Amino acid sequence: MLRLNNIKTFYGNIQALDDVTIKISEGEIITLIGANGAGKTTTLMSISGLTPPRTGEVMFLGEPIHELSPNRIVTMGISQVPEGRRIFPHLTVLENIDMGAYLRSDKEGIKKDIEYIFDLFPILAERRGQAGGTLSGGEQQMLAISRALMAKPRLLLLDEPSLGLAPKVIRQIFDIIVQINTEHKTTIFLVEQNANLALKVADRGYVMENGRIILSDTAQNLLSNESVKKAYLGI
Amino acid sequence: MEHFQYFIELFLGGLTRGSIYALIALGYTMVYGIIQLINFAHGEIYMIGAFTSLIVAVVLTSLGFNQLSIIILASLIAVIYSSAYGYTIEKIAYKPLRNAPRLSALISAIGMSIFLQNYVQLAQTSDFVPFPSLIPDFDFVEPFAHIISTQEIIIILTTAVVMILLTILIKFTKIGKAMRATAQDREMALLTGVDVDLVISVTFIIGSATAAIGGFLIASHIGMINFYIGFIAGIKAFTAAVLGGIGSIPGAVLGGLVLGWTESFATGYISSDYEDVFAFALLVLILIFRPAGILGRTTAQKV
Amino acid sequence: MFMTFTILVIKVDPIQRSVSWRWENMVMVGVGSFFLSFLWRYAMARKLAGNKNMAEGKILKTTIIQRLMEDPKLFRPALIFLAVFVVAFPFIFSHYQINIMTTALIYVVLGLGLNIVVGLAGLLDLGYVAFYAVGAYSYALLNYHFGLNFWFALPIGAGLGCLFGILLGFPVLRLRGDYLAIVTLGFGEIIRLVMENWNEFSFGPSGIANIPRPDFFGHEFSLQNATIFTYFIMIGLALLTIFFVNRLQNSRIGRAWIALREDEIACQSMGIDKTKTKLTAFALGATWAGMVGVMFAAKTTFINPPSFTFMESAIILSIVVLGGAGSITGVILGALILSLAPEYLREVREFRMLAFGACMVLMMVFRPQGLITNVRRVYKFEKSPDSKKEQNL
Amino acid sequence: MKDILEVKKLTMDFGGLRAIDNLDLDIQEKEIVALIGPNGAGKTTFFNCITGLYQPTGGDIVITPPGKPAERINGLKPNYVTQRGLARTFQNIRLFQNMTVLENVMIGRHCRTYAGVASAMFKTAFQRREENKIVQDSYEVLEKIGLSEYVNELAKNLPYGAQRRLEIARAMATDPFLLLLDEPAAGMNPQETRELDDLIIRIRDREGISILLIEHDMKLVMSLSDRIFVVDYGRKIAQGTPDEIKENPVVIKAYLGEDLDAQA
Repeated sequence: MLRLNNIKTFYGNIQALDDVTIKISEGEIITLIGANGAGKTTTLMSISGLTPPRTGEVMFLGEPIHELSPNRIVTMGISQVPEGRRIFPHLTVLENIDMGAYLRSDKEGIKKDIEYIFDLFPILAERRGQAGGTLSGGEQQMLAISRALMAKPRLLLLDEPSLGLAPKVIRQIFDIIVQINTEHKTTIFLVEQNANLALKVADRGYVMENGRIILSDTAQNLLSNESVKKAYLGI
Repeated sequence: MEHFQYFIELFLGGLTRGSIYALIALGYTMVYGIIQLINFAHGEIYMIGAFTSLIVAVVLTSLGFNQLSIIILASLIAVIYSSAYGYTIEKIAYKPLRNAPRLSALISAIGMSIFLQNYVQLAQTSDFVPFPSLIPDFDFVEPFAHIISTQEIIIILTTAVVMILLTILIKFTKIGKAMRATAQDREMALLTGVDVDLVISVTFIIGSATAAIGGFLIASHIGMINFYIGFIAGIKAFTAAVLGGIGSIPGAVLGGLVLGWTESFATGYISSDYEDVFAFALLVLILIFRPAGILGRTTAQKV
Repeated sequence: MFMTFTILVIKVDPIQRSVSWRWENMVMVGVGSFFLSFLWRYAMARKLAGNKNMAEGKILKTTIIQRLMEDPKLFRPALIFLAVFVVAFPFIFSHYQINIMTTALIYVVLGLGLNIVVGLAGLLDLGYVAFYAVGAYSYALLNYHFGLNFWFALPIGAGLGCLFGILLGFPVLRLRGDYLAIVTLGFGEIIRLVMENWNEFSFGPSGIANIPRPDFFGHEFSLQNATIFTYFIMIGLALLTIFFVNRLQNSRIGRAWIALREDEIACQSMGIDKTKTKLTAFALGATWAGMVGVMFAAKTTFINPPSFTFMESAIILSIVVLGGAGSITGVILGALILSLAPEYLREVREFRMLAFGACMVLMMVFRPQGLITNVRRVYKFEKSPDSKKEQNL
Repeated sequence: MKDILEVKKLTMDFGGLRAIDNLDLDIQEKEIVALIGPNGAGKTTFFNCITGLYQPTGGDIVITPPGKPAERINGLKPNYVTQRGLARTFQNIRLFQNMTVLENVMIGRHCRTYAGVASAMFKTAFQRREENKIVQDSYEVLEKIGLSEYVNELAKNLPYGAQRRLEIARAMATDPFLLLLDEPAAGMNPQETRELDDLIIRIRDREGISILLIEHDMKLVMSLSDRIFVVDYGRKIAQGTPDEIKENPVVIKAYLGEDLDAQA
């Protein structure tokens, strides 16, 4: 469904990604783990077009998308929940959710999906009139996921959804992620620092270090891999 | 009683003047809100609006059109032209600098402003040009004519209408929501599928259109225009925008009115020589003591 | 781009006047914009390509001037030639030419002064001309009321400029970026408007005439010689400025300015007093403006408020920007180009300001770092290898 | 051992939001102390309060530099705090990008030197001596931190790990008695992190500088620190030695969480 073929991405002069190749099939949950600054977020940005790769190609459903603008890529069916949530702080919760459906024009469908979101996260229904910036970290994360879901994506990119959240909330978020995957067959590409957690929900995983993919295997195998254990799972 | 009437005159004068500032300030505020750039060339857009409406009006008069159609056509064409200019300016001078330091964009804006001033000066004239008085006096205003003229009423009403329309646009329409989202987080807006370039262009177009309306109204009110009117008006409108809290639509209107009254009362009661000094002094004081403006919100500095 | 193209053509309309229809302008603009849009696209493409090259580590070609500066073999003779030229200039060229050159030198000093504030400390000052006006008016008024001569007025003008710099500096310390720019602009306009309206003090719009030229220990020159003398004083002032600014830039204070420009928060956290550093930048910049202001009054013998409009500030700013903010050579070059070019290209003089504005935009879009890039600031720190040796021993 | 930094009941409000809530913390001479907690727990805000970038709403910050009397430094401007001997680095690197490596460190010397405008313009003997000394001192700092190979490079052209170390070098140049490091290992690879570990220990042992660091890399924190403070929602939830913290159920629940569960 999505293929990154040997992409190299730069920030100005600094090379952030080197020869990254990743394959994602329909319906999978794939995770990308690695240390802070390894290039995980850059990988997502290369897919969503915010920092397009300088060389290599990104293929989505058989079409190259690495030269499209970010908003076109959203049209193709890729939504992102960025690192740090990036809620529009002065829009209300409902408006934030609405923004997710920016590209859709089926009023009925949107209405139904909002209902669905409010079922999924009842707390958001309670706070629909509140400004997004006043929510707690966990609520913001739920809102960010809802916003991305409103676009009816075929591929959902999640960047560090557990970042800075209480363990209890993290578990809740991860349950929802799995639920989204099973209920809607939405493919999920999950970037996480919390490798343990990510590998438990994922089908397959990639390990990144210094802008390169150093390992890729099924989540099960990665969990029991000695070097992964040492570098990313232990204290 | 005489005192009171003088006060009322100054009050209404300030209201009219403030409405004009508000109209121009709206454009400033919208552009600043969305790309955090002081669009120095905005005053020039207003000046071009005034000139375009003058040219159209004169041409149409010589062709023998009636007054109403002249007013409509002149303002309409002024709006279209100014919008086109606003759009082009953004594409040439600001878009390539979107990721550059803000200083670069500001200097580019000043350059654009200088360019447009001299462009009009060369293409037209550096002298003041008389502007035909287009707006007729309504009969029902007659009893109050010594306090307020028809033109003034129209100016005030237009500002109110424009403000309400803009508020509706921004609060309730899809493009309005996209504008607010872009202003708050441009990258995230892109990631929700907003065509940010388009939204910014639309903002410039709307801002320029309001400036053109302002240009048309003030030109017919004062009756004289030249290539330099944009600069002073631009600075004052910017003052108004900052005064009300830059980025806020009602703030721009409020700021415009406050500035208008300040000038009106200060020149009326203190001295008419220092009209512009009052405006600048107010600007300096506001920026130093309350940079977020009257309706603005203070944001904590991130470290 | 095609959208722009159509609009550029439609743009022509405001050119028509009701009485005279000037279709020929429309045709010219149409043709011109057609070619310009191609040029624009080409330049944009080149810019993008350039970015890519830089990123891939290709070294940019150094400009001729940079090579000249770096190679002492070329640099020394060039300097000697320049010195001879400068000294001989007034004896070769006409009265008129000397005046132009003096004006150009005034802009050199103004540019260098503003460079301290904008280029080094990174504080965008759009009201710089106010200090220039302060200097000019202080000489004119002191002379009018007390008959003070040029040589006494020079330091007083500089001092008053400095004082105003501090006066402006204090309230605006908290402001940054574009707000600072607007406040300084407002300040500059206030000074001019006060000069224009306060008739009892500054003689209003009519200005002050008959300001004496500089004398030489009481000896007054004929008009011809006075011009030459003024020219040499200005050369002296310019050299003095270059000398001092160069030293300041490479000093502890200069580094603090640059650090302030680079990152205000980190700068404070490294123990630099933000208030003091900003104030010194403002005060020093203003000092030079005040001094040259005196010079300006003495040279033209007549001053009035329209000499000190915002446009003047914008020109000085574009000198700094065009030359390459922070680079002394760049600023000198920028000043010479911007003040001399319009004088020598008389035919296109009416387009001068038009070209000015366009240049500012184009510079920002295509070469924001200015004519002379100030990349390598390795200056005298080559000492370090010695200390390394000592360490290792 | 005596406290060189003592923070009592520190509170910081932003609008209605309480970012730091009655936080107590103390550091003793030659101690390495870590401050850990989830993102958004208020760790960086705490740094900003101590170093004068923020004005705390309440509480006391008292420093006792070696050989000097105790002093309350609440609300002092950042430059004065640095002058008193507290130096810091930043979470998102804040180097002077367009200055050379050496110049960056020279800026650090600023608050320990004196030459003013006049002496710079006239290049007095004093000024020249001082300039030489600044260059010399700065170079020495670079050698200690292991950055001497980059002396004349522009800061922005340095590799990521070297930029982080340059921030430390710059802070060291201010002659601090307490160094505050905000996520010094963020973005470093395992090799660089190990080198950082050594470097921090060396700074403590050889220079006698105490260190307070915020860090997410638990391996680094556990191996380096003498004591650890854990904060969550602006409140201190635990303090103790690394071993105590590892076992502390409150910390496991709020911060370390599932990682440890899974391991066990």
